[in-house]
Amino acid sequence: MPVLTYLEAIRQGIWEEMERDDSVFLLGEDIGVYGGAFKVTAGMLEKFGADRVIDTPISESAIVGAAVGAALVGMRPVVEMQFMDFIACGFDQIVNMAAKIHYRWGPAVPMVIRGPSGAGVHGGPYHSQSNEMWFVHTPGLKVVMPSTAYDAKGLIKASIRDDNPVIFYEHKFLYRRIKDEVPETDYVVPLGKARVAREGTDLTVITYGAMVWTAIEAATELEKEGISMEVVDLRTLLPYDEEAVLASVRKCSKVLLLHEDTRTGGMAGELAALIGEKAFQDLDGPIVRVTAPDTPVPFAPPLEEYFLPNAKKVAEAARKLAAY
Amino acid sequence: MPVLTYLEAIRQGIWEEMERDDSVFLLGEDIGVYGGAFKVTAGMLEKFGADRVIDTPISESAIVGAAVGAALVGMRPVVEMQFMDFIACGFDQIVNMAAKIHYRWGPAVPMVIRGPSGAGVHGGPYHSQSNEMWFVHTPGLKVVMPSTAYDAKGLIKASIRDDNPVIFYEHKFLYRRIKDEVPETDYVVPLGKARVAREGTDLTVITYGAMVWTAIEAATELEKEGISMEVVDLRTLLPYDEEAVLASVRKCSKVLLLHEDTRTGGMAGELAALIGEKAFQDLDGPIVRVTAPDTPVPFAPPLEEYFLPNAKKVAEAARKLAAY
Amino acid sequence: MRRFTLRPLNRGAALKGRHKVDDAALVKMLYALKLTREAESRIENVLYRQGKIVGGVYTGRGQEAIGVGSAIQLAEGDWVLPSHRDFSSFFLRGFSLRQIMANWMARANTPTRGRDNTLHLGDLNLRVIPIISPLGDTLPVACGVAMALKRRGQRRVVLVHFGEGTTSRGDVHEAMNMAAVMQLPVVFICNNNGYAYSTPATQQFLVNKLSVRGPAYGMVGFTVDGNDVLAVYEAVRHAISHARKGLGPTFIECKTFRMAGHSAHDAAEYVPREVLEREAKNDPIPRFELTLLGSRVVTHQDLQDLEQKIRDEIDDAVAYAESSPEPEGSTAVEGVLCGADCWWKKPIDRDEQRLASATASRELHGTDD
Amino acid sequence: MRRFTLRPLNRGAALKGRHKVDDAALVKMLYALKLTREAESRIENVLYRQGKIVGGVYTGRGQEAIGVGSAIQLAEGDWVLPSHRDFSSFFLRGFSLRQIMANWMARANTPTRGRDNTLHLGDLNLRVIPIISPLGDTLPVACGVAMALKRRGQRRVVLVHFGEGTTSRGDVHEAMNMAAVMQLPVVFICNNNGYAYSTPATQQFLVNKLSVRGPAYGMVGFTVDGNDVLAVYEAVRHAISHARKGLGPTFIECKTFRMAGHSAHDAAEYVPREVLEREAKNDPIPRFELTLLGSRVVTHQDLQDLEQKIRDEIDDAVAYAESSPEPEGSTAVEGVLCGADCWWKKPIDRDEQRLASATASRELHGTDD
Ligand SMILES: Cc1ncc(C[n+]2csc(CCOP(=O)(O)OP(=O)(O)O)c2C)c(N)n1
Ligand SMILES: Cc1ncc(C[n+]2csc(CCOP(=O)(O)OP(=O)(O)O)c2C)c(N)n1
Ligand SMILES: [Mg+2]
Ligand SMILES: [Mg+2]
Repeated sequence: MPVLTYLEAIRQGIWEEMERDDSVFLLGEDIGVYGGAFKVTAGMLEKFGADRVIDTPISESAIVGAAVGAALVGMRPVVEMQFMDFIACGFDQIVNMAAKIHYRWGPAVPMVIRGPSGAGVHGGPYHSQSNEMWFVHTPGLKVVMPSTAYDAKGLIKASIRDDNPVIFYEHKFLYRRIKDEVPETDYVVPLGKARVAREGTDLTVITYGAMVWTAIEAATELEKEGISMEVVDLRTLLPYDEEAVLASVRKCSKVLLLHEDTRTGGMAGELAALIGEKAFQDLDGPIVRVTAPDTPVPFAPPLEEYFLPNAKKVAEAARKLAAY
Repeated sequence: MPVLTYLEAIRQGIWEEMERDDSVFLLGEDIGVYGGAFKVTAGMLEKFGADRVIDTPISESAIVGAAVGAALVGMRPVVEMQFMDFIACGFDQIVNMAAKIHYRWGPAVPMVIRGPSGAGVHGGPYHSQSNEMWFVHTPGLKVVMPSTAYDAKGLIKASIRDDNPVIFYEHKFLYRRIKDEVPETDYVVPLGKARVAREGTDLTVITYGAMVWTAIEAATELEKEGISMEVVDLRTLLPYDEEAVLASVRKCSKVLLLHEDTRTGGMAGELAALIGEKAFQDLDGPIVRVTAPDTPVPFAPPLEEYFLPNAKKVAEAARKLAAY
Repeated sequence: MRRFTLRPLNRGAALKGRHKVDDAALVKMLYALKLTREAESRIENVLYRQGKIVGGVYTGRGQEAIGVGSAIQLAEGDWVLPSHRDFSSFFLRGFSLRQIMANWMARANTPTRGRDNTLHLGDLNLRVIPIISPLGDTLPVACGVAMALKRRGQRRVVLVHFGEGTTSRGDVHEAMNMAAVMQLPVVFICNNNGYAYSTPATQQFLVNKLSVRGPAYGMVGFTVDGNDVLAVYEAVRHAISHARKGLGPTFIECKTFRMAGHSAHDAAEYVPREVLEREAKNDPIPRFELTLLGSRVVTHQDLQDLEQKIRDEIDDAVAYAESSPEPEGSTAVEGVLCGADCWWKKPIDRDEQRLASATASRELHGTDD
Repeated sequence: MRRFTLRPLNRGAALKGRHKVDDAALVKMLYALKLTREAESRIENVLYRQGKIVGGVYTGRGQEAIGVGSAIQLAEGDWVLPSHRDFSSFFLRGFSLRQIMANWMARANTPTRGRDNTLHLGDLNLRVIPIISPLGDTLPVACGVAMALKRRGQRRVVLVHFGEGTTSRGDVHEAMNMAAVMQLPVVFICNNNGYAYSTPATQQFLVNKLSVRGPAYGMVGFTVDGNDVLAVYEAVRHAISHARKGLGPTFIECKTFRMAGHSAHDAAEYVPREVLEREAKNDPIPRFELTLLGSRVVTHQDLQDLEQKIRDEIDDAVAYAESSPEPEGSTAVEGVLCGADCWWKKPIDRDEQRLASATASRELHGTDD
């Protein structure tokens, strides 16, 4: 099987869907001639033409709104945000227009908004944000974040085929760092299904995105100390896989919630509530969060390093919890 | 002491701050001649002049951005959103500009964005939203929601005096329904401090905004059945009063988390994580959420009623939890 | 039937052509105008006061000619995104009065199933995409619809309506610029009714004619008398034909007046009395009646008959709405996501609507296009 | 010293006046131009390649005349909100080269304390409010600053810079409209450098001259040669004096060219070679040098001395930055909220900056204003 980077896997997934379904088209800034700031859409203009790979003005709100309009009349637009940080500029169209149409009057709104998010590359406060929770808290959307190349392809394809607006977070730190065997065949990874990224028994860490790798690194470290940590990769944040989360918590009885996003109001809270309500009896220890602190993402490497969760911090928290 | 409605208390608070501090001024749509869609700013144009009560074009993003600019040069702008639903149109300026300036390069950004939120008046999906969590998840902001007239005045005054951008949610259902004795003297209710709205011992419900009244109604009902339910009113959602939450949970050992906002990614999650981590040993039962379901706010009365938490739903959940 | 010749309404401007509208279309316009006025009056002045309307009431009193003069020209495959006061667009696109009325009463058998209010009514079959409250949000959506139509090589157009106050929103700018640079078949129809809630247009922008905004994006801009249904018709006709030829968007400012408060609870005391009195004389409906009477397209008897017919239709719609069921509370949680159980795919009562739609489009094909 | 007479640069347009700029100011402009070019070259071509710069690098190569021709005219109480390529504005407002350089290297002793990157440098004492990455966001902020200045009755102005691509953002529209309708003392300075990242201006908007956007809001709009520092000076001078008189905002489009990739990692292969070659001949710095040499304001020896001085200053700044400490990781969590422990209130190394500021403003007072 060919080995692809996370980025190439996304490209291949979009490419295949463009080939498969003529109603799929791309909208975004610098995605055509330039192939996108990170080159995710490289080659697509040449292959699919300017009709289907549309370079837009710098108008995030109109881009999202236009995607909604096109989706309403039967297209499947895929929007690129040059950085997910700028999704804030198209926010209203996402939460008020796209998310609510189906509920309000029925039509499907099949569209994807995708782009790079996350820190670790010294991008500073505006090229590093994790802002998935705004959308996890918006009924009517789906929110997806792959951690592997295999999933990246399977999830982008599933997202494009989905009949709802999907916010698809690509972690820029993984773009070229993560490689995987990725089948050339047509497969999807279903939305709403988590996966166990690593089996364990003593405690489980529920996470997603780049932090899956951090968790695995910590688990590998902990294994040497005789602590067996399971790693659950949510893959889809909305709707998230309650069953998989609860199953892992029931199995391990101790749970660590990990994300790169800031703490207050983060995904860990949502999971804590689920677990506190539905797996309370199964818990043998406190529900522990490992997250970024409540600050903007700082720029300078020492600051960013302090800000980001890493394997050391995860292992420390896990050791304490395991010993509880 | 004069009895004021929640709305009048807010008006009085703003009025007093305008009198006290010349740098306070108002920006918003229809707030001058008309006195605001809900008449919160009625009389202010006449009293303080068009220099300080500025009717703007329908430009939420520019309104917020302008408030930031004015705040940077020493003013204390108070922005009205005609409905908090439309804050989505000024979202980027709030989360990317206002919230991050102090962290990034130091200045104080003393400004308030206030307006009516919440459901219960058949306003439909766009005049009923509770969208506080977007901001609770944005480091650099403060988020406030009073439930009583007394607090409304004290909190709006504290918000205006605060050196940070404060998002101030007024619950429109309470505007004219809630009355209180409100001192004419100058007082503030400090941000970041919760209050026990009703003492209890068997379980506690942590909530805020209009749901405080729902909780009290349920508690009154439960009292007849011999169940003693404490009600904690958060008042400030960011930064929220961890100590007060934990104290009440420790005291009652059972906790119910209640909000009008939708469930996934709501405030209850954040509180569940705090409690699950820091009060795990004190818990004698699962952490239970009573919230609106994950849907837009529906319009028709039977739908809206089904959507909203009410005393009956709270009491039911509380009974189950008390019996656990 | 005699033909009625449109006056060239914007002398010297780009509106040079003359165009004939047949009597049937003229009568249909009058019908739509009067029906809109009467239905909205019933809603605001009767049903609302009786407590039968759920939520707030916004009407288009005084500006009905804009929706009528534009929607009447649409072919079946064209799209419209009405403003929050564009009752007539819904009607002319084929929504039944019954459904519209039922939605004002928050009933279950409407396109929103009681989930959304006022004129937030959409139907893909009728090619109407409803407004949402955040003003200006429909303009980018109109661009997206137009992109799709253009890509398919369909010579279809998209009309989008909005108020002068809405022009201050960033989305309006982004959409107009995008439509221009991509040469999309969109007609931007701005109703300048003098006020945005209590805010006069003079506090909204500094320009006298909003139509200057057109050239700022490289598109044609017109300012027309929005209280003259034929002036609107003529401007929109040019814009539609321009768009169908692939020549891109047009911006049309229709000067009009909001002959009511912002909503039913607003007495509009901020509007100077002289302005109200002056504008009362400029009511588009009597103006058009006089035109049609004067040119003998209709008689006084015709008008009386029409009024009776309209009253009957409204009575019927009100009765239908009042006897319609409210939605079941528990349906509130259905259909948030579109999936296997997608509520949209379940049949709802659309028969009437389809019928009306078919009729409307048949009639429309009578007009030159 | 001789006086240098500005050519009337935009014949027939609103720029009618002639204005004298004294030699000292002319030399200062040349100094700022050359320093900007040289410092940015060092950053992009040397330090970045050496891995000493943290994060991406955006420079203003080719468009330095816009920042210089405008910032040079500001009085101490005026404000500027530079674009992401406006190095010269920072320098002319009194930021020390050392601080700017230290920020490119993510050091602790900068106004951002290493928290933000590139030219996201702000200082209230120097009256510079930095850009944030979401393009266009500073324009509404500029309006708010202007509102406050206006309310205080101060005859101060606010300059805000942005690229032609940025004009597509809704915030730009909302701000320009607001500034016009409220008659705020803002000068909107758009640098049209032909590209927004890889997107040519022709795909950004359909108009030839962005200055038509001015009248669309009821404000004056100019298009000037942005590679002619004196043309920029003249247009901005008019706009500033207009604003100081309380006559409201002006929109100035400065036509220029981005003589580099979007950022250091972009080879800009999408720019046609002929365009690059043509534009290379239009470099604003040699043009201005020739002007000053021709009118004998400077000699070749002066230029050499100036270049040496600039190299020395940059060497000093680089050495300073390299020897500056990185921030302590744990400070990342400080000062999210402004409270008792507000980090802003703690002293940071501003002395140098103040000094520079005082010097700059003293020099500025030498120029006619
Ligand atoms: C983004 C946004 N801000 C504010 C409002 C509240 N609001 C509803 S209608 C209205 C006035 C609209 O004026 P205009 O666009 O002229 O339309 P008109 O009501 O006059 O038809 C306002 C401010 C809103 N719906 N959306
Ligand atoms: C809202 C937003 N969208 C996209 C970007 C990514 N981006 C950074 S610079 C740039 C091009 C800006 O073009 P222009 O305004 O012409 O300024 P220039 O870079 O040419 O000076 C883009 C698209 C951004 N920073 N903000
Ligand atoms: Mg209006
Ligand atoms: Mg540019």
